[in-house]
Amino acid sequence: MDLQIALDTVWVLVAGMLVFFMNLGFGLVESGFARSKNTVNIISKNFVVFAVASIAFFVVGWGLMFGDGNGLLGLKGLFMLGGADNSPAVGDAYSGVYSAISWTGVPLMAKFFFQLAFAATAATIVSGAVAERIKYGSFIVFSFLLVAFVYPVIGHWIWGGGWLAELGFWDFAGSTVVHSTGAWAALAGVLVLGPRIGKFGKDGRARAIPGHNMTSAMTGAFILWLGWFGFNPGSTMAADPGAISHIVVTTSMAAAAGALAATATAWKILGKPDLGMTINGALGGLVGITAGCAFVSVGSAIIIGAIAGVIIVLGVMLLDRLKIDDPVGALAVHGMGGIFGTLAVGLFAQEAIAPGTTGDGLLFGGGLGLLGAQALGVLAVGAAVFGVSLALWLAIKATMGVRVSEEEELEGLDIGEHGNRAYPDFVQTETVA
Amino acid sequence: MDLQIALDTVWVLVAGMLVFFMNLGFGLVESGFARSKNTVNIISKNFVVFAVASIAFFVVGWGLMFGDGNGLLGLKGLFMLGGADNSPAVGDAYSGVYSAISWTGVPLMAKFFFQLAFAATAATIVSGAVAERIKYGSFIVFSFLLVAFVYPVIGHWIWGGGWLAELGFWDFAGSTVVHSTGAWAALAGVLVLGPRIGKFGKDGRARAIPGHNMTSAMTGAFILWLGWFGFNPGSTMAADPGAISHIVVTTSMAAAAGALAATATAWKILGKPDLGMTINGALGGLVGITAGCAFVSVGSAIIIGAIAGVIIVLGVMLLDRLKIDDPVGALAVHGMGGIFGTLAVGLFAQEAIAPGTTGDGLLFGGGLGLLGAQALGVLAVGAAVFGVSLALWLAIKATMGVRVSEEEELEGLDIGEHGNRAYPDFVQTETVA
Amino acid sequence: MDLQIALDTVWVLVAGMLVFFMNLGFGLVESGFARSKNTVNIISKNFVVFAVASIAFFVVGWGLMFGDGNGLLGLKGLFMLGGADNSPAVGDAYSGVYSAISWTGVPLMAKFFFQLAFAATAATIVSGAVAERIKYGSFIVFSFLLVAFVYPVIGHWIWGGGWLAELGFWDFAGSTVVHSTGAWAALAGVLVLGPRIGKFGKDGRARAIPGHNMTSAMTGAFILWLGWFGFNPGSTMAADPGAISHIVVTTSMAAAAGALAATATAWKILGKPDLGMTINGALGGLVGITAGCAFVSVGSAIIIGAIAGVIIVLGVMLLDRLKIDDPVGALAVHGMGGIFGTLAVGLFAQEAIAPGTTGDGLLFGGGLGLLGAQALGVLAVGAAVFGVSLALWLAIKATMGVRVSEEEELEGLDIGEHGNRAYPDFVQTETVA
Amino acid sequence: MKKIEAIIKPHKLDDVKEALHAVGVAGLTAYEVKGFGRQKGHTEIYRGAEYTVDFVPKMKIEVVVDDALAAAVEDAIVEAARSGKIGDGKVFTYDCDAAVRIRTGERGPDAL
Amino acid sequence: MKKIEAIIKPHKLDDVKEALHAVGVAGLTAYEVKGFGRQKGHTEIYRGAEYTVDFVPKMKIEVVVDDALAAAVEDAIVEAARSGKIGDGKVFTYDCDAAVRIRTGERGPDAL
Amino acid sequence: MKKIEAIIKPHKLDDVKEALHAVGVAGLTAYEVKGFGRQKGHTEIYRGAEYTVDFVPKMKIEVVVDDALAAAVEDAIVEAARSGKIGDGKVFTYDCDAAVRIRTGERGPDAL
Ligand SMILES: Nc1ncnc2c1ncn2[C@@H]1O[C@H](COP(=O)(O)OP(=O)(O)O)[C@@H](O)[C@H]1O
Ligand SMILES: Nc1ncnc2c1ncn2[C@@H]1O[C@H](COP(=O)(O)OP(=O)(O)O)[C@@H](O)[C@H]1O
Ligand SMILES: Nc1ncnc2c1ncn2[C@@H]1O[C@H](COP(=O)(O)OP(=O)(O)O)[C@@H](O)[C@H]1O
Repeated sequence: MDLQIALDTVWVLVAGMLVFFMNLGFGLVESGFARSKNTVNIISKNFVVFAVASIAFFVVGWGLMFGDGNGLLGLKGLFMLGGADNSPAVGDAYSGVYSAISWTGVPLMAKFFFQLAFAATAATIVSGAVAERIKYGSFIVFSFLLVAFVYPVIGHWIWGGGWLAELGFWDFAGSTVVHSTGAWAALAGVLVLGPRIGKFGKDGRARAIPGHNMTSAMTGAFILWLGWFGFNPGSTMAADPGAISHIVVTTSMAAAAGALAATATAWKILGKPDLGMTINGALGGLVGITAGCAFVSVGSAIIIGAIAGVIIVLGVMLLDRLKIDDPVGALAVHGMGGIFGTLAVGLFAQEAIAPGTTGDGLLFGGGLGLLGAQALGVLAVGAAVFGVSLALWLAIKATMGVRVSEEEELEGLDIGEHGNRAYPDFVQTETVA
Repeated sequence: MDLQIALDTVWVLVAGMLVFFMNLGFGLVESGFARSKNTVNIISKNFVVFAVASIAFFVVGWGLMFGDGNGLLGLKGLFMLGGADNSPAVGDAYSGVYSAISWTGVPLMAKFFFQLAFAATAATIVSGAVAERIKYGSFIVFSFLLVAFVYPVIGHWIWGGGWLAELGFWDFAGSTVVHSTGAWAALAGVLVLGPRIGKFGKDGRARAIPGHNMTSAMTGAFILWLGWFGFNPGSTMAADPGAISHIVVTTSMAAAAGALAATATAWKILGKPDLGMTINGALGGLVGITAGCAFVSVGSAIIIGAIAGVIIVLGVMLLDRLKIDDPVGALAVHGMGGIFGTLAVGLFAQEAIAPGTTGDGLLFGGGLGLLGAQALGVLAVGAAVFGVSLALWLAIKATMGVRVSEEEELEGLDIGEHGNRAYPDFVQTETVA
Repeated sequence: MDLQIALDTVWVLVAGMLVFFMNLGFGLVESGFARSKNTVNIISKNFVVFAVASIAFFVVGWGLMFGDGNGLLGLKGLFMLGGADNSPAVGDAYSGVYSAISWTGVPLMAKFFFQLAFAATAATIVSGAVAERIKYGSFIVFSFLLVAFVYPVIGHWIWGGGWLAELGFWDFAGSTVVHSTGAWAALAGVLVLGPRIGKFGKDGRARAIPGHNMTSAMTGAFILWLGWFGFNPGSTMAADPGAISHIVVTTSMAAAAGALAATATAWKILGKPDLGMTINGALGGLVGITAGCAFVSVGSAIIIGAIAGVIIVLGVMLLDRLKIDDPVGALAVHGMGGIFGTLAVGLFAQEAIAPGTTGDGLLFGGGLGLLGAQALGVLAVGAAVFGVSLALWLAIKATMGVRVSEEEELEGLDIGEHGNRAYPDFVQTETVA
Repeated sequence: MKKIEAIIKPHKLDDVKEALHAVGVAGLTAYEVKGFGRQKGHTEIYRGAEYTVDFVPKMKIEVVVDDALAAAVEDAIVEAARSGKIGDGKVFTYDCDAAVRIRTGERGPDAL
Repeated sequence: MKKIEAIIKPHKLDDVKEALHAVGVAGLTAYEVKGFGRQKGHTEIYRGAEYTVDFVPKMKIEVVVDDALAAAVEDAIVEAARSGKIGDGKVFTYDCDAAVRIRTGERGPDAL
Repeated sequence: MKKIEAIIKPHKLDDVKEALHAVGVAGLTAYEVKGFGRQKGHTEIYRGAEYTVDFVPKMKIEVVVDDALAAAVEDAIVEAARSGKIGDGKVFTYDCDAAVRIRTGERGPDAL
């Protein structure tokens, strides 16, 4: 019994460490996909965002998400993990104010650490989309608000026993809770900021602004893939051998399929196997499988990953058409990938794989019920996060400002915001604007 | 009992994740050791190869390797992990078609994930040796064939209950199964491709073509060393405390000894402690201890690692003499290191360390029997993998072509194959041709 | 029972692997903070130092540290782990010569691996402070001596049942044993070497010598943060769910607070949120919480981390004033951070958090006793390590020399010491001297 | 022939290249330089220490043209590169004695 | 004295250096430049968007020589740098008024 | 006007810049070059194979000045850049026909 707790705790902590490590993955993908003159700014954002999220989630986020309350938000034990809690007791033995997460038999601190790592991920997603033009201070403020208030409320709806969970909405590891939430918040920011100087030519067509370091991007992508082995199988929050083995394989196969499908799609459409698309495709596959990793078969996981890979390539190109400037593809990967992944549960889930959870999805004879609940969740979360984020971004814009000056943007944010350069020993050049 | 399964599963999955992470290590070492104009190509190869291997091993590789069959290959449950299997049952309780790997009490998916990570490693090894001149598409095709057919058949001989296992050939974690196999396949590719333009001067002497990023190479080397803590101790496929602790230490000490021996050898021969040799030496030590990590003492591990380190330095220089152009030293590290490591079992194994396995090696009074079996395995695997790979490479050459045009090679494969550049913001120069 | 051993072993080994991985973190932070012309030298030092430490600790370090002996040093089982030992037996069941570490029920090899990773860390700390001017060979010799003799003796005093442990000095995971020891040894080296050419202007004021790669530095910092999840919670050397969960959270929150406090301090004093300070601040928070991670509350951890973050910023600037040239901030982070962290135990410890260990610190009503013991330990270790290290450095200087020639320093150590360049394909420039 | 050298702001390179193309220039050579002049550099911070970077990144363009074209080239560059802010740069003109196209051996204006 | 500037393909640098050495040139200076001319750049792709890179990497060589050597230097460069393919580059010649060797203060041809 | 080009050791750039400032030069342009000359390169090792790097890193400085200032500039550079060791570099002087300040259109010495 005690040993079970110890083993579950080791598993949850190791998984949480891997999710923590994803911050480095995001930092490297995002900075690699941006120009060298903005590198210090981007990696500063990605480094400090975990620190900001740690404080925000500790101070009030955790309580709002997991505190006992109503269908909308947590109300008890709000501040600083301060509520009563006798974890690792579970079931009837549990007495405390964080009952929504009392199903896992690990100590409160292990729960907090694992969930903190998730909360920080949502904020990190925003970082990439708003890169190369946002003020450092403004990003920090938005991140704090996102992790303190927005993310936990959404999280409460789905993982904190809130109204979406009640309605039969399933999101195993967070295609919606984490990835779509991050992407909707990012989209609001991107619209408030506008595109980077030079992104759209005089003719209105999107121009490529090549990232400065593909080695960084590749390194980050592998680290993210590794981190997802904490993200998805860790969401069991217990060392259930069958479940975690299954989820490791669905997760990895979806990533593989996403990478290959995106590569093939890019090769076909663009004439070359564009590395940026391969990377985005793998990440798209990972985001896509996140909601359903525990509910679908390995074969379905491969199909989900492959479709996500295609969606990401088309999505990146579509956003360019729509003049929405996302330097790293975060909106396609986490937004479109997250939406598709959430809906995919409604299509591919199988009762036999995780008995007593989702039931069968549409393609396995389960009818439209599950798919409907998934779609409702996608819409509700999208509307709520986008609306609130837009309001927050506009408020920040009105008070402290959100975008750096044109001159600073041309010279690079590294000098302007930080007084640093990332690579002072190298002679540099400018490809675009 | 159940808890044992859970713990074993956590261990095997974590180890598998570490082995997965080695893909990043290889990607960084290999791209770091090559020129900046070929970086996108190399990291694309190393990124996509795990995806390709995932599909190949899922579709048929696993079945050929572990399916019940004859001494040469698996015949049951060939496709898509589709055979009967009641893992985690073991011993008499096991009923299914993958009996060769029924000794470990973890779920089938955990077995698959761990073995997949190994299979992908073999393909990754090839990537480095053929770098800077191979067509992207041709590499993908070869990798698929290697992981779908060649690797699993060799694996069956040794780990799938095949004829070499029957003969008393021991390869604990794959000096031969993984590393030599990768290296023989690479050697065939290297010979079919020929050396890079500029590698051998008009006088016929080898010219150095310095790698573009020693930071990448060092990072990759540390990641590989870390990954080997999954590779070797994970090959227990069970959380046996004595064995895994022992193997962690033999593995690490061999790497340390390899790094130091190679550094000293290079310092002596070349006059300077060449970093590339230090790195190759550490990796050589790791490859060298892979076969015997569970069978030899810590003291023997240090000796094995040191000898491997010396071999790698001499091996790299010898291949240059032989006009065999391997940009990253993969043939020396994985080929020579793998052969030596396999033979080292026949010299240094001690019955007392893993009772009931290898028995004593030659140096511990066990006579020539074990060494003979090891040598036979080395020869058989070398002949088979080299022969089949040569045929595959020649077939690819005849159909889709294998080497990029001279013009493309001079300009760099990044533009030609991918239309990308790895570092567009930096002013670059060419050291060699 | 057996399962407990297996689980503890898995935990200790995984934690040890994370600590091993910190070598990469140090390598990247240190090389990123130095100039490109010295990159090969720095990463060579950081790569080879783990190998050197492995041999040194195996040959005699382990025995000196954990062998039964007197209050000053171990005397039994000195060489090559060669003493009697029936681990994983604990308590009365233990019989052997390494009784000081017989409280943890894992195999001897697991103990060795974990402790080796710690020992190597101390040497790695030195590497950064002496960078950009030290001879490669001299650094190797010093590292060997440090890990073979100096570190283990200090370790014996505190973790080997020596006189400081007797006096009630507490250092859970090594703020003093590892970090301060490394920093004092580094300080002696820095003083013997003198500052880099160009560090102090004709007016005597410190000049900035910007590091060449902030991407490396950020990557290294995240890897170190991850590694600390092995360093601190792993120091339980048992999978105690409550303790390890608590320690993961105190560790991470201190790092977060350190990063934020340092960023804010730099922003206030310097006018810009200097990334180098953010990174040093996070590391300072980690070093600061290392001694007390198991003994203080999460709230206290945040305060400790924040204070450490401020100390690091002021410390870096103070050392510049004192004309002590430490290219990477190691003296501030590990020295000042380590001292503060050790003293913080005397202030913030709470009996309730780890009953039966430290008792309450000054701020929790425990009086001055604990603080006094901590202060005594800080002084004793500082005096001993600094004194002995100074003697060793001077001896090395007198025999093989310690600093490269002025010409070599100007050209860069990469060519001079290694005959290599880190980035030959890039056009480079010099910011300073 | 004349050689015209211009030092311009880096992000003006594309505009200048197009302007030159428009007046009939068939080839040019460009490279990154560091400029020191009225436009001041900036102060950077590095781990607590400030330092001044006096040089600002500039792009240098070189184009050799027939005497007849020289004035038009000068004007085209000045117009395309001007932002009106300090640091816009300079155009310098020199005599060029001889030109050879390596590929064909053509000499003089034909080589351009 | 004459200053001879050549823009060549980067991988020809070694050959040109050796050819110059052979005709008696004791020193030269080289650097990376971007060339625009008849040799077209290429199209790159980046995350779905295409863009044209008009400039191709070239190496520029500068060598100041005694008038008497100028013609030989020109010829040596042309010969060593020629591949016959478009983009082989140009050689330009200018007058040089004065030269000083910093180390010794020697002036004129002696400084070279 | 005169154009003065100097090839110097990279770490002398700051000293030269200050010396030029002292004699009244308001602007200059600098860039990284590779030099080949009496100062030999060095041998490098890479994974077991040796190779010679013939070129050594140098900094090149260009400054256009009024004829009257040319001699002073030459001297200032020579003095500031001299270490007395081989490879200190060269100073070359050329005629410059015309100069324009892009921002204002000023021409001749006023443009400098
Ligand atoms: N006398 C000069 N010789 C060579 N280059 C010069 C000279 N003066 C200025 N420059 C170059 O022109 C650039 C712009 O000059 P600057 O004085 O900053 O502004 P402006 O062009 O508006 O007068 C400088 O950065 C430098 O590269
Ligand atoms: N008028 C010019 N002035 C300066 N550089 C030129 C000029 N024309 C060409 N160049 C340089 O010469 C290189 C080669 O010229 P290009 O027209 O491509 O081919 P080719 O040398 O075969 O005629 C160009 O890339 C450019 O760097
Ligand atoms: N004839 C030349 N033309 C152009 N640059 C030259 C010439 N001779 C030398 N240089 C440059 O001057 C630098 C220094 O010359 P070098 O012969 O090494 O030493 P020194 O300046 O002491 O005579 C060389 O590296 C090269 O860049």
